[in-house]
Amino acid sequence: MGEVLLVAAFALTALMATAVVLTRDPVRQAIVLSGYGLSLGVLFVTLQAPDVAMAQLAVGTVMVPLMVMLAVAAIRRHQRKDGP
Amino acid sequence: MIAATLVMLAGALLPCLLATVRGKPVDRLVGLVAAGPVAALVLLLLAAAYGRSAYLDVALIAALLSFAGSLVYARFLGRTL
Amino acid sequence: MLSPVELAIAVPFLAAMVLAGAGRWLPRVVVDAVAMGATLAVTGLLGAVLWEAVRYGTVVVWVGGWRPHGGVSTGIPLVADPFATALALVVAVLTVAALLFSWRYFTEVQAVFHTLMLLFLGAMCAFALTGDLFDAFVFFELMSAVAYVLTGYRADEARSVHGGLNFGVVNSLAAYLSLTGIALLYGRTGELGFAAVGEQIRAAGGPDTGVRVAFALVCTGFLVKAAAVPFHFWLADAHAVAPTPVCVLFSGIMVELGVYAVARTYWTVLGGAEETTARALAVFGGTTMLLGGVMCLLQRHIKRLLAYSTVSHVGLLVTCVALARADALAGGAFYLIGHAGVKGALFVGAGALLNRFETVDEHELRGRGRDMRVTSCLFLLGGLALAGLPPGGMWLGKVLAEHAAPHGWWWLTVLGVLASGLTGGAVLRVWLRVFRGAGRRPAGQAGEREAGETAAPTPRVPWLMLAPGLLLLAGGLLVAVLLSGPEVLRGARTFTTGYAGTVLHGRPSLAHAGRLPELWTASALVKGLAGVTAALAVAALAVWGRRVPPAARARPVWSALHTLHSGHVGDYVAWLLAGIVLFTLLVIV
Amino acid sequence: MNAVRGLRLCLLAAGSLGFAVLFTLAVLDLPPFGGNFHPYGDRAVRASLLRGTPNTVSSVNFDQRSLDTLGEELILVASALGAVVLLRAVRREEEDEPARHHLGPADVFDALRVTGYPLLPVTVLVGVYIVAHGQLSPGGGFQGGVVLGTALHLLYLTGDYPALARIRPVPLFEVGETAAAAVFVVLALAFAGQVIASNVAVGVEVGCAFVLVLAKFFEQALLIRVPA
Amino acid sequence: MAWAAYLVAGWILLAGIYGIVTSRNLVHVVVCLSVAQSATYLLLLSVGFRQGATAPVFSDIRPGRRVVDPVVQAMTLTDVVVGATVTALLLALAVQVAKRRGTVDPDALRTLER
Repeated sequence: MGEVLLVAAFALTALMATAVVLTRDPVRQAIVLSGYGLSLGVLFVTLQAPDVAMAQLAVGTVMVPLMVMLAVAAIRRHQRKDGP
Repeated sequence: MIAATLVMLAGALLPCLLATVRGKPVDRLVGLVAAGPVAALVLLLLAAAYGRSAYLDVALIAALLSFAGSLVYARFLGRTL
Repeated sequence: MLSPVELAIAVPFLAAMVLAGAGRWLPRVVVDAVAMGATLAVTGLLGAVLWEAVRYGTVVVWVGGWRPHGGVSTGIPLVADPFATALALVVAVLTVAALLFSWRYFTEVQAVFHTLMLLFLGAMCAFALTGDLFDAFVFFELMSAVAYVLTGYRADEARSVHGGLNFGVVNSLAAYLSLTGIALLYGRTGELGFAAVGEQIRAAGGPDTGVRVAFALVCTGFLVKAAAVPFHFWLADAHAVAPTPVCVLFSGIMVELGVYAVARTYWTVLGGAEETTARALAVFGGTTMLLGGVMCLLQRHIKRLLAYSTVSHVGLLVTCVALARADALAGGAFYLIGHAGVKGALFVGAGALLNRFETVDEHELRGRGRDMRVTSCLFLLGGLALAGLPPGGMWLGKVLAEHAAPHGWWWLTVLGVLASGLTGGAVLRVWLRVFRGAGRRPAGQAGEREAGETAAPTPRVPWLMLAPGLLLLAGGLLVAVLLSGPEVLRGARTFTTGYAGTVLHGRPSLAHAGRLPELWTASALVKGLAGVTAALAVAALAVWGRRVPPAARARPVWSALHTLHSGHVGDYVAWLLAGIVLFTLLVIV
Repeated sequence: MNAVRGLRLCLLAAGSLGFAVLFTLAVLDLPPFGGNFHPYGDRAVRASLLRGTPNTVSSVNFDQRSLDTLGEELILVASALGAVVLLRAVRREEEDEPARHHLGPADVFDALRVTGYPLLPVTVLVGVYIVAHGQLSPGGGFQGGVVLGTALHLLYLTGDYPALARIRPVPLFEVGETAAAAVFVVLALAFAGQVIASNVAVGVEVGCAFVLVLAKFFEQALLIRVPA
Repeated sequence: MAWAAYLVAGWILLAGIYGIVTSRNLVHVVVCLSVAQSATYLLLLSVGFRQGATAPVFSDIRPGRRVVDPVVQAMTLTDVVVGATVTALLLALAVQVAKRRGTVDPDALRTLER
């Protein structure tokens, strides 16, 4: 049973990682990235690494998304109006 | 207990996360907002399944911070920063 | 009580923290003094450690006192063998020169520049001295993170931040690939120390395919730092835009530390002298020598030109590692130190031009440097030294490498002359155009203006800026005379033998000194003069030889080369991946 | 342009294929997943229990391999400095006063504010707990430090930027960050084994560093503008 | 199938690299780089995993229980921090590229060579 859980957690993580890469718009990608962070947290606990899971959740839920969104906001302010 | 965790993982967390990978940003955000507490619940069940009360801290962090995390997007998708 | 080795790491970091915390309230002169004081202290400490290592053998310090029992430990060793310590000392000396150059002139944001330089110094020393694979990764990342910031330091210049971003993405990815290799090695051996991993692999009967792939992954991470072709794309983008004192460190030692790490991993993990690995390193080293030289000659942006010349010279260092012999490594050491001095001096010269004229475009500057006698001297002597003028360290290093090469390696001599001719020729061409006003003004659009690094252009270049250049140049030209050849050879032998025994079992490490081949022979001098002659010919052809038929016919090749160096981060990463596969294939098949 | 893109994709395809094969080869030579061969890990557990640190991960991080953690903390310092250098207002850019941006509570739903403000002290408490218990239970200076840094930004997320800017004097955080890092340099090299003290130093450092980095991002996103 | 866990790490690494190479947005590049890095977390923790063992935290269990490798966990922890900081630095550089060049599309950025 424990192995099934591991397989499920690995599969979920691989799926979400692929989804993050394939999402091209930064705003949408950031949301998927947050989801990926959650799935990594769950996987790390199933791999018996609560310390790492906690670090991943702490960084991945607020810090990195906030940085990405602030960067996107800053870039929008400066991008050329006629730009692509 | 592990079976219950598995059910939560496949039956609740997976759909929530799937919701984050499609649609407009707001639709995705709904999935993420739901996924936070579900992930905390999964972590809670895992702590029980492995019989380790030490793992509960992880669930605590997930529950606490995932709310703040969804606020990030709520702010940015709203009218102003 | 901390040992001198630990102090050499602690001092720059503590000084950096003082400047980072209190920098906004300290007057500029205090900031300069603290940074310089800390760097001089590190130089002194490392000098003492080097003396001890050369005299009594490798100094091994286990951080936190986690000494090994029965050949195993849970801690991290700092291994100060003569080579590692000498490299750290080169870092410290170059940092002194860089700080002198920027003394009171470099425009400032608080004390951030000095803090970053000190962090850079500490990170490179720790990287050179550590005896642990994962610790090497951590300090590699610290060194890289500081380097990205220093590259983008002039954040108001588009080229700076663009170059910094390319540098950051490529190097970070390389570090993660290295870490992947480290994880694979850990899975195989269950150990992280260089020595412990090597012992496990030897105990298991030598490396198999899995270990070789892991080794290749670790090495490609370091080869990206070393800018071996095709991992070299980031280097010119970063060097062309980084502030001058930073370039001195980048070209002089950071890139070379990548080669050092490859050599360290090669000897400790695989035991050195693997035929397949030697072939892989030789292929990459040779290609790097040639392409770097060609790209160097094609540039008109002087800092970019110097950056590509570094690529070419690193190729020879990689080839020295491929030769896998102590005398070749001794040659590599001479070459590295000679190059560090000469290239540092040339970047100082380029910085002097930039601060006076606000451009380093060769065509823009044509004839404008006539009254800059010292800078002119730097470029002339620097160009000749790059081409291998005896008794420079680069001449000696190349002679030793060629002497150590076995029969099938005739190409090394050919490439050696070519690389000398192209890189030295390019610098001599700059000297002719900028300082002698030679040749006609070539057609083509005007170069881009750049902001100088001083608050206002400096009509007379101050002595404090040029002095470090002169000292470095003198050092680079006199290495062969200043350093004792037998001791360098002894260092090389210590590097290649007995590492695990010294680190894990406390066995003495001192190899016997041995003798270098006779240097002042006619053939060695002829080799040096051949490089110089080639450089002079290339420079003369480039300036006066209009419409040389072969050059005109090859124009599509040049423009294709320019297109390849596109500044597109996706291209760079694609090349990185392909290069890794090629290198790994060469290592395992 | 298209030729270049084609070349790029070809390289990528060839590289990916080759890498997949080589990586699989390497992986097949590893011991199978979940195996029992962990000599270093076993030694680390024994050493940690001998030193009386129940959380062996903390013991490895702050005692046995403290040099790694030292490098990691300095990377954080470097990135905070990097944010200062890279995201400063340069030349003709102007920086607004934070107070001018009254993008205040009016734009956040009341429900969010009612839930968010009470969360602030709770989060601070949890952060302190995670730092303080780092040597006993999962967690430690890094995790707790990030939680503390996050707590501060709840003020912005549920309220307004001026409120955040008021309780975040940048020089003070700089001093706190570098002092904590300096303390950790000394602890890691000279007094390895002080796991509790190391946790506190790292906690302060990480919290301050993340606040500083985000402060610079906020300035770029909200305050700095290029006059037309 | 005992090696599948490692292969997942390889897949994620390649996915991240694919994202970087084909990206049209520098922010996307940086996020893909962090995905590629997360492959190293997976690989490290998988290498240190031990069947039927629990976390090496002896607060609520007795010494003597089978535990997984703490060294890889410490390494991964360091790696997570490094990843977050590198992401911050590269995002800062991307913001400045957008300001100086007016675009974040790598295809539209001019070459640095001349």
